[in-house]
Amino acid sequence: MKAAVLTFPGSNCDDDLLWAVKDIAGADAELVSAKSESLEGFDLVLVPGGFSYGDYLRSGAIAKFAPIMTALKNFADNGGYVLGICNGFQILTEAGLLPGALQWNTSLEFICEPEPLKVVNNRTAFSNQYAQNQAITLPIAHGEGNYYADADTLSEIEANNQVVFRYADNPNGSLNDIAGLTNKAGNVLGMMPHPERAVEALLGGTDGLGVFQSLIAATKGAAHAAN
Amino acid sequence: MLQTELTPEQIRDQKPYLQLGLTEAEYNLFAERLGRLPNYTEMGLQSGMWSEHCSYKYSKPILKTFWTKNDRVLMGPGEGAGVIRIGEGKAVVFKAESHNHPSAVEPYEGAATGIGGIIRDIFSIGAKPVASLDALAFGDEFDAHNKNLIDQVVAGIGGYGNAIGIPTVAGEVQFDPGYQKNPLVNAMTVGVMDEKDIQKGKAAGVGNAIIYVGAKTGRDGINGASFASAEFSDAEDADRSAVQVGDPFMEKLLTDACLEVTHDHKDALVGIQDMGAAGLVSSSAEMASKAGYGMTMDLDLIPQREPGMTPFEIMLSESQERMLLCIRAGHEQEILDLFKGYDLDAVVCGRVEDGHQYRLLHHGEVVCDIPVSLLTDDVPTYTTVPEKPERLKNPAPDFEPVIEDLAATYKQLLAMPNIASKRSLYRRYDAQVQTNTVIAPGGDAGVIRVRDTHKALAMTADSNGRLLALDPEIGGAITVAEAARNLVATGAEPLGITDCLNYGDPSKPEVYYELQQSAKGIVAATKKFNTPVISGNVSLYNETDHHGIHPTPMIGMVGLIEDLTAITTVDFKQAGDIVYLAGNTGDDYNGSSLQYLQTGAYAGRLTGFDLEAEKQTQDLVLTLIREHLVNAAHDLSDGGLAAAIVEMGAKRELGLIADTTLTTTQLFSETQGRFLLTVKPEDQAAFEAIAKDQAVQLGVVSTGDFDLKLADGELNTQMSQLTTIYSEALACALK
Amino acid sequence: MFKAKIYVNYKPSVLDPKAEVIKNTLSRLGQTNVKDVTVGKYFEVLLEGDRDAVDQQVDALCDQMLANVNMEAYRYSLEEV
Amino acid sequence: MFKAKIYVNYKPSVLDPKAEVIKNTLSRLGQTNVKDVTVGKYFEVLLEGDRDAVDQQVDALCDQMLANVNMEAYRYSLEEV
Ligand SMILES: Nc1ncnc2c1ncn2[C@@H]1O[C@H](COP(=O)(O)OP(=O)(O)O)[C@@H](O)[C@H]1O
Ligand SMILES: [Mg+2]
Repeated sequence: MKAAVLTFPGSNCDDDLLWAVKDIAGADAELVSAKSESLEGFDLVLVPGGFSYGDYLRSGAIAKFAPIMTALKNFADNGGYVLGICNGFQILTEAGLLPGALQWNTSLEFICEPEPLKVVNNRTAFSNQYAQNQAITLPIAHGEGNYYADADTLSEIEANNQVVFRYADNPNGSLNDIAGLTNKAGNVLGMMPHPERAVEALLGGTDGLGVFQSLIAATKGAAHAAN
Repeated sequence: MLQTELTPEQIRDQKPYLQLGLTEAEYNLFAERLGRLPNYTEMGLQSGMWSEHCSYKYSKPILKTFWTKNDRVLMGPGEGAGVIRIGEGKAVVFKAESHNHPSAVEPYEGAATGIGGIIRDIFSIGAKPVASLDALAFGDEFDAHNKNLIDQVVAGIGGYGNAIGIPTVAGEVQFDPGYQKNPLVNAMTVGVMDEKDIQKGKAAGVGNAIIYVGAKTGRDGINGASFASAEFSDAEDADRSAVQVGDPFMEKLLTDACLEVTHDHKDALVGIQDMGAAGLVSSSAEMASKAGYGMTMDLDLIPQREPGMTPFEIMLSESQERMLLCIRAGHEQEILDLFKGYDLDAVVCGRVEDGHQYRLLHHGEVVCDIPVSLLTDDVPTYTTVPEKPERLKNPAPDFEPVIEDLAATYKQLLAMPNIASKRSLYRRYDAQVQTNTVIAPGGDAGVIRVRDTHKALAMTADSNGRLLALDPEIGGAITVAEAARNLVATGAEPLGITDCLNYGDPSKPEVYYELQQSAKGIVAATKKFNTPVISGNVSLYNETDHHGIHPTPMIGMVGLIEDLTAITTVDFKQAGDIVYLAGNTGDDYNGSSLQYLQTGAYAGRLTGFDLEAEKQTQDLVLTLIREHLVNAAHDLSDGGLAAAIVEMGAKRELGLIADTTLTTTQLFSETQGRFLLTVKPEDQAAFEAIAKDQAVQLGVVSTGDFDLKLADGELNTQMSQLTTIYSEALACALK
Repeated sequence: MFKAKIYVNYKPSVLDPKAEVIKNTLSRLGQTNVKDVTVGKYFEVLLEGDRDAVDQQVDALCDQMLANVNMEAYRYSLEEV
Repeated sequence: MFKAKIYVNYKPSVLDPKAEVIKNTLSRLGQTNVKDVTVGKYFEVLLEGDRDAVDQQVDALCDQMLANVNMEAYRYSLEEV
């Protein structure tokens, strides 16, 4: 299994994500520039958090025009696993790979805190190493993490069991306490909390490791399925 | 800005330089050394370079007294930032910078560009910035203006730091009437690098290229350096054009690109420097002067955001996110291509020349032709005859507090803005990006693991203006001691310091006295703790309508942790752990939070500080932590023992059962040099064998009860009752 | 040359935190005659080309970049300059 | 009742990183006929009262809350509704 970690101009959690998936979780992974046009040879694409192009207009609004995005869409359409974290989540919604949008936190403040979450669906490629309804704590660090979708979209999301992580103590105003959700097909997940910041006990916890281990388990069976 | 430029003769007669902060004597001296009357551009360059901000004309004699070298220091003051060896071929780089005036005028952008500026100082040395700190001081009257100021300063620091991806891991926020009109916004950045990659800001070698890279030059912030060196007047609005907008996206690209140049293009790189105060002129003139060369630049080649900029404007603009490089002739294209790969504007704008003339061309004309040293070295320095301020000649009598209702006093203390948790503010900073943060804000110091080593760095920023107001010398020493105490509490050995000297108008004898005396205290303490000053910054003229701030040296200190398994945090870990108090407690209430609570002022002489005893206690605590005998440690500062206990209990809402010979008022005494430590029961014997009588047992951590038996009273409550006040008071006050 | 004046607003079904803060502040300041506040973005874009082509281009620009149509609506006008 | 339409823009000498990023992206996408982009804020405020009072109130609102006059300029129009 080989993972691509995308890096956009101005990205700043790309190295953190690479470290988590490669050095800690032990997967084969490398950085792929958003200026590249191919995802050939990868079984998993990770879209990092942080900021892209400064995010001055709206988070993720400019990143969706990066050259790599066409390849990313094809990759996802062919069933490849895609994980977007924080800004990565925002980019995936902007690009239409996930439903809804991320709006300013209701407090209008950036919030950096460890946040208690519940794993409400452990039957996905991103969460199979957690117990159903397991309580975990992952750090959040965002200003625009307030999940919004219109009423119809929201009920469809719920009916399809697309929500994977919910906040125990909603910090940002997200509808239905949504912290992370998949697309309908279940191969693309976006989440605001940062699992890559919770993979080492020295740095305060390992609750995020399960996300990477789940993906490693899921892609083992389906090696190179998405090429 | 003047539309048509004055002739040299008109400048002499009309004296426009007075508005730019130069005195008539300075202008005359410049003209005399030049051997002719300076033209308008030259006079402008002089005003920028001879400002206090660039030339340190008042502070140089003070700075000279600082202790700046020991065997670990690789580079001391004088460059963009200082460098200290940390072993395994690595070095730590750090510096602090003040952005007080810009933040007072435009809080969001002022604070944001303060962070941006200090980051450039760090990567210009070749170091990857790994953490930032912010030291803030505001007035304590929470009117609408002040609330907005606080909100916007915090938003600006986060807005820049979060976007560029450097964690903010520690800092401080103080509230005091002395800062109501002159808030302090000091920022510090820490970088890590390989020793062998250290870069300097120099432009050497005839024919080598001067390359400009980064944002285009605009009319924003023109002459900010002389602006920072002038006093505020409430009536004046004209300063407002000095606002610059930060672009952290651009800076992220610049950081990555410049680090690639310093690491992978050593053959090409001669020197690199950021454009800070007095923009292009200070960076280029300093680079030439340090290397002993001359330089010619063609201003038509400088990327400009607006048409029709004059040489004066181009040279003195303080547009952000710009760097200047000196590149060996023949390597220009390689470097231009590298920047292009990052979508950055880079141009060759000049050449290094023999001799020592600093020449600027504009539209084919020579608009400046002067010796470099006239800008950088020939600046006169000033000393004022110091005079002890009246208030220090006759200090108020020692404060003798009386506490009638301990529980009520305790709660009031915890709700004081200076004591209450600052979490609602620092939670707006990304503290974890780069995934190295071992201790985020909320501990005694921020701690960052150093990748590829077994080490970590601890860092803190402290200031104590209210104590310096009572005694600048002792207060200065205390500030250094407190910073060291904060590092030691995490298990770090202090390495060195950076500082921001925030003071009033140095031409006033009383202010100069404060500067001089506090430097004396700082020097004594830095020698005691083996922490040389490796970089710093001076911010004078923090006055509004002739009323100055407290003398406020901000001390940023960095320490080294050799063993990642011996890092200690402040929070109580488990009921049953034994709590010790290290260091003696006296009756020291002058300048204390209790005094302010009960009288509304800080007054009296400073007591309760003993540099030697402090050092001994710190050494003991460090030894105990390194022996793995301590599982929580916290230094005592504002609010004394009372505040420290609640700070330790807050995270897990664990309480304390204690029986002590201390008195009720001593619970609030602010004797320096003390720590609270917790020890697992199984480690008690080993702990006591080392600590002997230097630490006394205070009590035992409990599941939630807080029962305190004192010599003359007692307190029985739940820890949660107190931690709720501690956690929520400031957020409520600022709503 | 055309100047496009572009307005982007939250859709009415979306609660806008920025507008809420302004409304709350005004009501705290006692300005109870303020009945509603909406906050949006306003862009001006200068483009060369003929009207039809420019019109299409601006529409696509709004739809794909300047607005997030999941939560925002846009409108614009073109003016020859 | 009046509707105030309020426009807030950066002053010309101030760098606008938002507009820069949009311009650069469009040029990267080959839309070279786009000559300039400016980004501002647009507010609509509904207020009760007579025209003069409302006009004063809106001006103060802009000056003190909606615009940062250190670096932004504002303009508005009032429309009876
Ligand atoms: N502006 C700030 N930015 C980041 N952290 C802060 C800030 N202000 C306070 N903190 C954090 O809050 C905690 C308490 O601060 P302070 O009371 O100044 O500590 P101390 O008295 O030990 O120096 C520390 O962890 C400090 O780093
Ligand atoms: Mg402390």
